[in-house]
Amino acid sequence: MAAQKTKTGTPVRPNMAVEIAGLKLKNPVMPASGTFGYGEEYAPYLDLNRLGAIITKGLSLQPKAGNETPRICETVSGMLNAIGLQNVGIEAFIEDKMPFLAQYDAPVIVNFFGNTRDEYAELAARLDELPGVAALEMNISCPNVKQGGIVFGTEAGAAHEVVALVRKKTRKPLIVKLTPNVTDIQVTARAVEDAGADAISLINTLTGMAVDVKTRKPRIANTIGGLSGPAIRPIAVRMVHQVVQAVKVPVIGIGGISRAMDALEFLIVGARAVQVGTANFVDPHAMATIIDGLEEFCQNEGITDINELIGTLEV
Amino acid sequence: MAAQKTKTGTPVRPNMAVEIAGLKLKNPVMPASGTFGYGEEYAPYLDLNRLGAIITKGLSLQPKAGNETPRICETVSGMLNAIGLQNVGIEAFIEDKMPFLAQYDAPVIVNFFGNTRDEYAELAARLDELPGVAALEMNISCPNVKQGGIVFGTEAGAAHEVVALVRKKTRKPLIVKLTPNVTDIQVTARAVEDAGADAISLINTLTGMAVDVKTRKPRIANTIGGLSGPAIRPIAVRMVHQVVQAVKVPVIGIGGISRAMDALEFLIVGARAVQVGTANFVDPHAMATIIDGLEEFCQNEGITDINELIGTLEV
Amino acid sequence: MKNRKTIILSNQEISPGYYRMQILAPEYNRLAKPGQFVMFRVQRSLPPLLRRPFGIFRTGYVEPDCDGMPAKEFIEIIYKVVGTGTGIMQELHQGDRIELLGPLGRGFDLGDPDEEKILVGGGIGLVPLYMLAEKMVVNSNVRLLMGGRTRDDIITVTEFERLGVGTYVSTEDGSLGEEGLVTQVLERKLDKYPKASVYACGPMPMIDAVQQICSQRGTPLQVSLEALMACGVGACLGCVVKGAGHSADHPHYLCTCKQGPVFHAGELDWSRLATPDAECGGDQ
Amino acid sequence: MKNRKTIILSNQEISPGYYRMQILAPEYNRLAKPGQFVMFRVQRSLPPLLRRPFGIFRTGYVEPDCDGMPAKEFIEIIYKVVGTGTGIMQELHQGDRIELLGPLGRGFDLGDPDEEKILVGGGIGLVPLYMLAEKMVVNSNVRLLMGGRTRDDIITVTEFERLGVGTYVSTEDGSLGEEGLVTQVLERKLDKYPKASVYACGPMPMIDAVQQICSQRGTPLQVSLEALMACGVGACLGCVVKGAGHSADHPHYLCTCKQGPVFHAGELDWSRLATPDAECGGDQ
Ligand SMILES: Cc1cc2nc3c(=O)[nH]c(=O)nc-3n(C[C@H](O)[C@H](O)[C@H](O)COP(=O)(O)OP(=O)(O)OC[C@H]3O[C@@H](n4cnc5c(N)ncnc54)[C@H](O)[C@@H]3O)c2cc1C
Ligand SMILES: Cc1cc2nc3c(=O)[nH]c(=O)nc-3n(C[C@H](O)[C@H](O)[C@H](O)COP(=O)(O)OP(=O)(O)OC[C@H]3O[C@@H](n4cnc5c(N)ncnc54)[C@H](O)[C@@H]3O)c2cc1C
Ligand SMILES: Cc1cc2nc3c(=O)[nH]c(=O)nc-3n(C[C@H](O)[C@H](O)[C@H](O)COP(=O)(O)O)c2cc1C
Ligand SMILES: Cc1cc2nc3c(=O)[nH]c(=O)nc-3n(C[C@H](O)[C@H](O)[C@H](O)COP(=O)(O)O)c2cc1C
Ligand code: FES
Ligand code: FES
Repeated sequence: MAAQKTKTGTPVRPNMAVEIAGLKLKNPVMPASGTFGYGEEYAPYLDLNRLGAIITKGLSLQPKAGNETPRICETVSGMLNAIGLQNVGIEAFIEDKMPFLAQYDAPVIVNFFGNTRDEYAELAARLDELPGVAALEMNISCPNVKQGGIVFGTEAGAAHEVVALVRKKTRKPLIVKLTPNVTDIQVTARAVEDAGADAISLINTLTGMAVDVKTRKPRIANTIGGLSGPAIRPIAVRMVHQVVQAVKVPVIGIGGISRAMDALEFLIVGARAVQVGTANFVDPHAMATIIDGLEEFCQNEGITDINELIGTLEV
Repeated sequence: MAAQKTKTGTPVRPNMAVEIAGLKLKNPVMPASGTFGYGEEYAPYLDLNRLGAIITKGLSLQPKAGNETPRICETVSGMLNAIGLQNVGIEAFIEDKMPFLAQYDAPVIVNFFGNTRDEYAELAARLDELPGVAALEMNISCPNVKQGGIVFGTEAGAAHEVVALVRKKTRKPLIVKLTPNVTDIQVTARAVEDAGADAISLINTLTGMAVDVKTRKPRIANTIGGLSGPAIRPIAVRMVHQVVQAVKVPVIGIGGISRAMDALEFLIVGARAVQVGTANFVDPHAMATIIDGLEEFCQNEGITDINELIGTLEV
Repeated sequence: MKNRKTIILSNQEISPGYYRMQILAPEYNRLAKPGQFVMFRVQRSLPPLLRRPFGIFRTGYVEPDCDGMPAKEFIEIIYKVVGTGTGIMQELHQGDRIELLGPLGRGFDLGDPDEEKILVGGGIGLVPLYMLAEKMVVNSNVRLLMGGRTRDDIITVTEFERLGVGTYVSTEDGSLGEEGLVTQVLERKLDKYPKASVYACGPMPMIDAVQQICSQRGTPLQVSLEALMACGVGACLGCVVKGAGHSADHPHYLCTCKQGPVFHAGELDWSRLATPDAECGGDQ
Repeated sequence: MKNRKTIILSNQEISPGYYRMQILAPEYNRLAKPGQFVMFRVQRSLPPLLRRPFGIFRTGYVEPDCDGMPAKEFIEIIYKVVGTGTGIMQELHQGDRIELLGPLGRGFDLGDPDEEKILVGGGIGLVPLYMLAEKMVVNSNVRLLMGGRTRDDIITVTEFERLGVGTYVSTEDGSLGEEGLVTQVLERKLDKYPKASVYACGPMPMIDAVQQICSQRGTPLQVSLEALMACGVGACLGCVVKGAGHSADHPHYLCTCKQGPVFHAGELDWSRLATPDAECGGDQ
């Protein structure tokens, strides 16, 4: 297919805007939580106004110390991390981080978590009040300390309950971020949709481990960490494909996206938007390059609106 | 640590033999099912007698056609496959493949599967009679066609039942091979141990998917395939680590092993042996190189028996 | 059939996007048969993970570095840059270390001497025909019909001419030789030499068209096929094609790597009917 | 602070296992401060996935290729081959394309002019001290105590001498300079110059020992630390060290990449107490 041309012969710029749960994004590309700090860290390298949205590091009520070091290690085409969700806590976030983010017109999505249902609920209520917060992304890959440490997101019942509770506390768009460490991702996806999620994002990291054979110690202090990066992309694409078929709410694809081509895989299987994680570390300019690449792809394929591309997988 | 020396100063060759459920292996390295054909394909490149054991392509009662093509594609540091368990069936296996394998002194382990409990049981009974078969490896990553296609290995109850049934049909060492596509690998591991498995091998492939963004089609005909290769190793190491802690039976580690260093990670977390899959495609000599590398590592570290290394993770 | 660690002797662009690589390869002069291939591994760097298959264009000798030393045997491959692997290959230099598994697969059946031979090559599909022509010209009339999209896709034709092969070039855009498809030329040649045997390699639509022409006329045909390959030795079953008589109940698959890549047309199921099969885990 | 696509000007082994690489780097002469680092990306090949951090050894200019063109600014890094990334780096050549993020982090505090300055470098830890010495020699007495396991680990000492720095070499095996640890030399020098400030970079056990010596004597100390890094810009929180006053209840972590890599000794929690924390998913 030839690109659409205006009368003067220059290609029409395709519409890149997408909408997720009432949230208008100028394009479908945003950072994945925890890989972009609070935005300011990457501001010297990337015009944050170019992003579809800004997603911040996972936030909790209280500041959180995080894990012992080493916290990261590289694996084949991926990395393990066990940061331990170190973060400044809601108060310092409001005071120190929000003013910076308020300068940009990209909507700010706050990723948050708790270790009990009440913590989730309380934090959601706090975030709901903040005018600078456009939407919430709820990380349910956390152990429920009141239930023997079982991760909320690995048990559909627990996931439903905590999402339903949070839903009552906020009218802002609520994105629930799923953990991939489950037997059937469609089951958790349906549970959180049913509990009132406005959108679903996935995948969070896959649990993994690496050993230093010389010292015979795990290569990260926490023994087990979260695997991210290009290595996990096929698993992420599969899960997004499955979730798109299981739910009606929009889906945001995450996992190993480094190039426009990678983002396209997710859009084609039906993701309405994508998040870029580990690739930011490799190339601080990655998201801008991906946005440009998506636009170029649309032009080359004669697509005038990127929404036309979404969910066009031919099986 | 300095290598142990004999009086003449030459290093003592370490003991490399390990035992799994009564099966003596001259070393802990064997091929992963489906990546080594029936042994004969690699005989021109590798002395099969060097291997700890030979594991054959997944076998069913009847010959199986397998899936449409394309059946494979490369992903970042991995590959997807959906061969569809194409195999010659038990009769042709006995007639055409067994005589070749009988020439070698490496024990032959037959990997097998079924689509119903009865198929598993019948095939196990047939294999039990064959003197050339040293042990059975049971692949439970197959859909149970009588139960809505739910994969046996993803449901602890179903896994327990089918393993218990097979257990009754054979007194040969029974290795049960687990699928990693589950929430809690310890649960399935305990279920199959409880049902009578003599050993557990893992991981089978992770389900994944890749899309050709130009044609908008899945890159393999079956849409979803199994991800293998170096990319999955951190997930495999983590799961083997968890299973070793959950069961008493010996564990065989599989997943992304290409080098001695990789095999060592699995041994250190507690695997008694390892299987090498995708790496055979990359280098038909890979297993010999890994065996040599393990021996060299033991010598350099002053380890006189590789069993001393197993399970020495320091957490 | 061996896996050799070896080095590159040269690697040059011979037409836009097409490269010719000479690789040190002892014993290949004796072992390699026309139509066979090698699995090529770019060492050290991980992408690509898997080896890539390439037809053997020809084998030969280079002068020894010093009198009294044996001459060095090499093979040549010709490749088109299409993706990750070939993208990396084009940047390799003389002396770079690589690995070569081969020669692999079943080559061409040379057919009866004195028979007319028509070789049909589409683009890069010409590669396995050179050694075939080399052997055939000794006792047969050999014609090469060479097709491509543009003149850039027409490679090494003069080398075939030097062997004494009659060459006929056609391009889709008419930029070299006759304008049109190579199959048009084939029909004319078969009109003229109805007893000829045909040997074809090229893109699948071309192979398909050639098969139809030959089956209508009862012309003996051998084709060299491509498939995605992981192992190259018959172990992974990734590269299968359906054999004649294939059905879901009586599956008859042939490995392109082991039973091929060259097949007699009659061995294959040209209808390529779909036989969807229950998915099953492990290999999935 | 920019990410630049640039090229390598030279890459040479200067001692067994140690390489010195010159990289085209506009603006670094103005921007780079002693003690800062760059995140280095080997392009094209995927392993390593992440960038690798390297201290800036020095900045400089090369002659322009042609009269009338501006001189080219470069930086030099010196690296020791220890693993995947540095293994690939040693094979890079002049003209190879790479990417450079930097200059990053907080550099050294130059201290008061006229004060005695003692720099302590262990092995490759000497790298960030060169630019520091360059700046300091202008108005202070600067001594470099340089330690290593063997003579192979003692690099670029003559270059420090050329700056006018007094150099004192010690090796553990006595193969060059004094036999023993660099900390022995440090104690002697501090006996002699009790008012000196110390600037140290090297392996952690050395840094630890230096800190103990300095804290006993009340000697001002700045250290340059290493940590595993993913982003280099303060975003991933992978590279943290515990700050002074850190406790589980009042966590006080500092990013080595952003608040470091150079710290005043007093900023850090030298007890390095463990603060195990509930694991939590997402970042795990
Ligand atoms: C027996 C055989 C002989 C061959 N001989 C030659 C030859 O002489 N010269 C030559 O240029 N090419 C030849 N090919 C094709 C060659 O193997 C592929 O072009 C090459 O593997 C592409 O690798 P890549 O990493 O550059 O492409 P990728 O990045 O892997 O893929 C790019 C494109 O190439 C296709 N492709 C990838 N692998 C193969 C494959 N194994 N077979 C066919 N298509 C593939 C993909 O589907 C995709 O469309 C042969 C293939 C076979 C099976
Ligand atoms: C601020 C800073 C400045 C540095 N400056 C220099 C320098 O000037 N010259 C130099 O040779 N090295 C320097 N290093 C260390 C250098 O970054 C590592 O040696 C390098 O990243 C190893 O990469 P690799 O892929 O070869 O090793 P890998 O294969 O990744 O690992 C091999 C070994 O190196 C260790 N290692 C890996 N990454 C790091 C890291 N980021 N920091 C410390 N150790 C690591 C691993 O734990 C492992 O033991 C610096 C590190 C930091 C944080
Ligand atoms: C260092 C690091 C920190 C992360 N922190 C968080 C977090 O705080 N909250 C969260 O929901 N996900 C977190 N993630 C997961 C990512 O948002 C993302 O889901 C995952 O990395 C997969 O995407 P990628 O392959 O593009 O990195 C983190 C990932 C990394 C690598
Ligand atoms: C082409 C291919 C075919 C496979 N066939 C089987 C099979 O028949 N039975 C089985 O249990 N596992 C099968 N597997 C899974 C492997 O045995 C192994 O568990 C998996 O590939 C992970 O190991 P690796 O990363 O070393 O390849 C297959 C894997 C591949 C790549
Ligand atoms: S490529 Fe593996 S069987 Fe042909
Ligand atoms: S390396 Fe990422 S925060 Fe320092």
